[in-house]
Amino acid sequence: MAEFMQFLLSGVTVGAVYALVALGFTIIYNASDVVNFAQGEFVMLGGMITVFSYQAGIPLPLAAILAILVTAAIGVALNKLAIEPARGAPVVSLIIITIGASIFIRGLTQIAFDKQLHRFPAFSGDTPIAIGGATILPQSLWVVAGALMVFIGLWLFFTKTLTGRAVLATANNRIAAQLVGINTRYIMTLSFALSAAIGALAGVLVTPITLTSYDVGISLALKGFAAAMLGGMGNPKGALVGGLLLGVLEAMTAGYISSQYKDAAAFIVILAVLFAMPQGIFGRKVTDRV
Amino acid sequence: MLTVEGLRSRYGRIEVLHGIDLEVGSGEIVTVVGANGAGKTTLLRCLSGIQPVSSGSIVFRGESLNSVPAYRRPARGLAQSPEGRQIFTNLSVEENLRLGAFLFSDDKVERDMEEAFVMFPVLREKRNLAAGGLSGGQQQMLAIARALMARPSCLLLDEPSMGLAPILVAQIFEVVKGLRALNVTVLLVEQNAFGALSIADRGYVMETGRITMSGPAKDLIADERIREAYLGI
Amino acid sequence: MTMKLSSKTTTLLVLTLVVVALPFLFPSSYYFRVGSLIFVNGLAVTGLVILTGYAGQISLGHAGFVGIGGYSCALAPLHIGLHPALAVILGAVLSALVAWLVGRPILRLKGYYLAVASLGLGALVAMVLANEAGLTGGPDGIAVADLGLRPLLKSLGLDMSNPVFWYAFTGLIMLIGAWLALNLFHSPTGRALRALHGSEVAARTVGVDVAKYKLRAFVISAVYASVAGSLLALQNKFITPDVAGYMHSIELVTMAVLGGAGSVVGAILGAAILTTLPQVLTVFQEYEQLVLGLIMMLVMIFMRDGLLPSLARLIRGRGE
Amino acid sequence: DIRIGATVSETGPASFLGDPEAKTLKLLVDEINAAGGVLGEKLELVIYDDGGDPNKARTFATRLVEDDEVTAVIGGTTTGTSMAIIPVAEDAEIPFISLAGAIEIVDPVKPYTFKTPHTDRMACAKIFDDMKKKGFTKIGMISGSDGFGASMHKQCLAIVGDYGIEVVADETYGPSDADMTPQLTNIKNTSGVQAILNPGFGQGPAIVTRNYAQLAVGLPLYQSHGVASNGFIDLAGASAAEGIRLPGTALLVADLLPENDPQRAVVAAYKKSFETATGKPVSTFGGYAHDALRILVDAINRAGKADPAAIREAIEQTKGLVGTTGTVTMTADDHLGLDLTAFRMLEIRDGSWKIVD
Amino acid sequence: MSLLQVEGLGIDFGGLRAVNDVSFSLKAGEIVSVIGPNGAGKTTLFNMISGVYLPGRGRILLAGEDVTGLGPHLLAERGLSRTFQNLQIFQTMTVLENVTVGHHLHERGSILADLLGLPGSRLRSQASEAGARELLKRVGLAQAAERTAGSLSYGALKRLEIARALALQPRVLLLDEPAAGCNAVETEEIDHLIAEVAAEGVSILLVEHDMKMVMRISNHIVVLDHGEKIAEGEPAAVARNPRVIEAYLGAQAVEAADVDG
Ligand SMILES: Nc1ncnc2c1ncn2[C@@H]1O[C@H](COP(=O)(O)OP(=O)(O)OP(=O)(O)O)[C@@H](O)[C@H]1O
Ligand SMILES: Nc1ncnc2c1ncn2[C@@H]1O[C@H](COP(=O)(O)OP(=O)(O)OP(=O)(O)O)[C@@H](O)[C@H]1O
Ligand SMILES: [Mg+2]
Ligand SMILES: [Mg+2]
Repeated sequence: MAEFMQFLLSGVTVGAVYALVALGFTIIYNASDVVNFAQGEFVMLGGMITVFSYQAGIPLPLAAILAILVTAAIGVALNKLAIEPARGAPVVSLIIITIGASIFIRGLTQIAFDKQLHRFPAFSGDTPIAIGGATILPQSLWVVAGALMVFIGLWLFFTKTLTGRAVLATANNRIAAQLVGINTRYIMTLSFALSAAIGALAGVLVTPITLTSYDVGISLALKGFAAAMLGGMGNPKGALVGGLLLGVLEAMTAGYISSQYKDAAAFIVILAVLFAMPQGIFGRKVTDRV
Repeated sequence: MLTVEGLRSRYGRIEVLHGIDLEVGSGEIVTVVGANGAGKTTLLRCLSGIQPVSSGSIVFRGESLNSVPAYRRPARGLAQSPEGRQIFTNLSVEENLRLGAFLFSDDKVERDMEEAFVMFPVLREKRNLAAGGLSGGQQQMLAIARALMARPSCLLLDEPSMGLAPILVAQIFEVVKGLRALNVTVLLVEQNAFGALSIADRGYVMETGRITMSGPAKDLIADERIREAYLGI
Repeated sequence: MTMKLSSKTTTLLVLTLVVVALPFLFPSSYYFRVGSLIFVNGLAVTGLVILTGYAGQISLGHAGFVGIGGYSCALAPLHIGLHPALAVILGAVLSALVAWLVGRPILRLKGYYLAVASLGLGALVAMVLANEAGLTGGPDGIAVADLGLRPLLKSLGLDMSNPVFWYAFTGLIMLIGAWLALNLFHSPTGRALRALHGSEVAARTVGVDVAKYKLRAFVISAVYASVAGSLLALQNKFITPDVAGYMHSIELVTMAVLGGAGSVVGAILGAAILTTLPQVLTVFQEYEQLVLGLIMMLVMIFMRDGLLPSLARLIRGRGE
Repeated sequence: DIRIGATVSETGPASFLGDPEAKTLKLLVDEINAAGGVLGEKLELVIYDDGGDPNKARTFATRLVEDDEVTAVIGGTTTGTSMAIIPVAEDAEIPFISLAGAIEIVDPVKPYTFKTPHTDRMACAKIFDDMKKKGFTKIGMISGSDGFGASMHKQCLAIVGDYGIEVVADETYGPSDADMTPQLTNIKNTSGVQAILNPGFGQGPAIVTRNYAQLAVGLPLYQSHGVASNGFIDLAGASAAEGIRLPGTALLVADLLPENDPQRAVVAAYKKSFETATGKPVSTFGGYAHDALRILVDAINRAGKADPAAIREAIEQTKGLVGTTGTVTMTADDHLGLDLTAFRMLEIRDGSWKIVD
Repeated sequence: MSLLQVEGLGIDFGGLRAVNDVSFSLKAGEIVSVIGPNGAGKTTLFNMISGVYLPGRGRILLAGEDVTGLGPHLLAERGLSRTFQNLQIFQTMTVLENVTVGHHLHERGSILADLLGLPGSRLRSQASEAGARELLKRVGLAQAAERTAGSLSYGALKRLEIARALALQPRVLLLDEPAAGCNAVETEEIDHLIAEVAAEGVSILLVEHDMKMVMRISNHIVVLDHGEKIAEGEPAAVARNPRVIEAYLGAQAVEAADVDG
């Protein structure tokens, strides 16, 4: 039982990390149908900028806020300098731009900072909290709380605000969006800023657990992407559930079956779920009448 | 109200509008008729700003629209019900209508929506369904209703009667006629030339990117050439 | 009137000419090595053109088939004593089989869902290759037997250095691959693939068995990737599970899109650029990644449909 | 000029290793040139970043040999890249000194291939020696699934029986995993486990160490030489890392070496120049590159000419060369030239390293 | 014997009975029109008959064979072809290729022949292309053959779809609002085309809101409302049916039709 509890807590910890990354994908995806492959880099930047500001003597909370703001600005720059000039390009081309951007940001980070691993102290210390015979680090609770908060925020944004609906409209039909008076460029800029900020927040929250370095973005983005697709791309609920599910799945496989094939098990489950639900768990089925 | 002079537009390297001159007075209903591929849709797209203009000018209420981006034009009073309907298929019918009134956040939005539902009762039935699931004609109604939600002073309609049942076609033309009373200017592109000319004040005939004829709607309906080429009479 | 060559023949002639003429510009045999890498990647990406460019199905797991092809050449001679040349065929058959088995369910998915499923498929292959160390040598890789074709040619009086031989050999295979893909484009099958790309419903209503044709494209592209993997392994005489990893898959897709998805020559151009770029960018030293990312972005911003279609448009525009 | 080539993984998953290697090579070449070069000629270093990709490594090796026409090649940060370079070097008959751990690189011996790091097997031996001394007979292993972890895992399993030790729990984790508590829970719950060994590099071992503290496993924890750098203690946290043992090189404990230790002067000098030049702490991996270049320069000096065949001959006769990893003495059938004495068993106490053997 | 027979066909979307208990039949060379208000279920009916949707209830018989639940490509093989209300064009292919694809069933050979570019494959392509050019001429798009389909105007695309559907050489042709986006003169051209095709023995099932056209060319009319069949019969009789007038035609339209009739 304690064993199961430990696997579960481990899964939730890791799953919350995936969920945070997956949530970051939703806004840009919802605004443009583009899966931003540089999302992992936003997470990395959040961690790295905090690390280096903190090392430079800035108090940790301030360093974190700085990191989020700078990353959001980088997100805006990415949109203004690379996505917007390519307006009208096919979605695949935009995806390649984001891949190029991720390589670029990685290259920049390794020069601006370094290639070492880093971390900064956990927000509430490292004393494990015991739950049902198992333990969890306080920082994991921060990550879980962060994921929940971002989820609620996004959910409200997309269902309750007109701007949120304008974001959806922009991806659904950009021309029609302009025809009703939506400034689609502004929507894109906003989306990149928010996505980048969410990514950076993820980076700030997870770095004490996962550590950070200039190249952690790739694997985080990959897992986040898989989680988002498992849950249903574009739906905040999907991102949250997909992330947690993936995390728990990996932990249970590692615990009960084989740690060597835990990633394999995760992918097999993703495949199985998609075969049964081709739109992911919460993805909406697009109705296209003929 | 709306003055177009020497308007040229191209897709890639192929020019499809070769200098269009056109005028729509305040509160007027003006219709453009023409064969498939004449460039009617392209003209409307230029007016609403989603199609680049290569030369010529568009003046709306005394101001040039040439450098006004598409998304600013609704705020100036220009709304379009586009060809192919272009509704937000993933959003609900109600969300589509609300987005039509994207620029407004007052109580009138609710009243406008109510009016739209009165005009097209099906939309009320389907208000919470994804617009992509609507039938073709229902989508067309939604596109028109959405354009009206923007409280336009000038409405651009691209084949509004397409795909609508006869009973509704008649209704649409009534609605357009009714707009005159509200002092809304209408530029109407229609394949149902007879219907369109019957309610319009003036009309233009377009052939392969040029205006070849224009005049009061009554005269055009009576014109032998037009009867033969467009009305099939 | 002058005889008008079909665009397919012209394309093939130009490609062949480039492959044959380039060596005259090579100052050292290192360039042959780079050339053969371009050809190997070009071959794999040509397969992707059939799947993605023609049929519109995204795969982020194609490196998995590269891995299957490569490891067949490493393992079959080692464990069952198969001749490496036959191992290439075994790999191709194996890849085709895997593609055929998993293709149907996977290809029911669309867009990003297909992308993630194929990514999972590729990842599974890479994981097996890395984890089953006893069989595959594990993450550090395994040596690959010699193809033995060069000694054979030598005994026939044709003595080529290693890089030159591989340049010629991979070049030939890539040309054959390009020829097949170009044939396909204007054939009934090619049209059916492009049709289902445009509209699945419409394709079905004109009688295209969409599931079957998608599967065909998937299997064919898997064979392309597999052969490319075999050639890579045989040439390097060494292989690691990295060739099956998703980074490699993404690289292949990037090549296809960069050059202009949908066009064989574009894909080969894309392969040429992404293969040479790291070699050229070494002058930037630690700024290499930075510049690589920048170039990728710039190409896609200014040539949104990919290099080749954009260049073609530019040239045609001049012509007028 | 004497041109030497290098291809290392400055970026990619092994950049943790390759980065200090590249920095070291550049630094040392500058130092040597400042001091007058070799045989009166300047050393010219041509260095490429293969990103850890064996395919690229092979291409760069070809380029070094065919295009840049170097007289020797250093590099291959990982076993995979090294194995890809070997055929090129052997074909072209250019001496090649690898910086990777696997024993396959020099066993069987290939005429032109050498390497500087201890083999993984030696690291295992050193650890099992220590475990045996402490009387452990049943251990659990948790290994990284990357090349480094997998290779060491394999080597350790191959020799563990010789020490009367049994691996009763065997777990792995991926290179970018964020939580290893399930694996550690399983090891902890395996009956009879007396100690845990964690071969790996990068963030994995740091996370394992933190999870190990979180779960209060309470068994002795052994790490590998893959984490032998000061950064590790910071990443894992001094309190979590307390009591960890691992086989390290002299470099890590330069200040603690006895006055009469033959390596003391060498490691102190390297540490000083690396740390002043880069502002980063030295790592074992940079030390591998240091030794490779020293061996090469020593061989060129002895050969008296920059001729590949002559250099190869000379490298094979390296005798008593003091490097950061140990004292190197090569022979025709030993292209590594190190023995177990080069490793020192270190323990983390109060946030710093102590020599315990 | 009827070529196409629909028996008690129905389907639900969520709680909505989009089509319910619809039966009718279609003889060779006959033109049957399905009319009804927007949302009556006409397109949905087409989707079921052509295999795009799986019917929830009822049977479809094609030349006596029960084809309920068969996929569109299998129905195509049995001689059923259609156009779409919401255009389904192969946007990036040329106009000619769009129609050539319509010949797919007649040009199937081994994929190996296609890969190797064997003469057989080329000959099949050439035959299809020749056929396609003929059809383009018939719908008045011969000039646009080499253009990218995506660059055509709406009305032209509608005609392109008809040409593509004809390329199958169908026995039964389903046309969903073929004249939408065409003016009166263009509509008449389509009229003639349909009549011509029917005269060749092809059965045509037509959905169209242009009453002039429907009245002119239909042999038989089926009227749907809210998914149910509310009337059926000769054009003239249907046009006078009060239920039809109330639900669909409206008083004015009847007058107009009478005037022209
Ligand atoms: N996206 C496009 N690319 C290239 N050419 C186009 C494009 N859209 C339209 N055209 C061409 O521009 C011309 C005008 O088309 P437009 O759609 O404006 O005609 P229209 O008068 O609206 O016709 P319809 O009555 O059929 O809707 C046509 O020749 C058409 O082929
Ligand atoms: N996929 C779907 N999901 C939800 N509702 C649907 C779907 N398809 C059709 N419907 C509903 O079924 C009803 C019938 O639609 P259908 O498209 O068949 O009408 P139609 O008779 O073709 O109308 P129109 O003349 O406007 O084209 C409509 O109310 C529509 O909203
Ligand atoms: Mg139009
Ligand atoms: Mg319909």
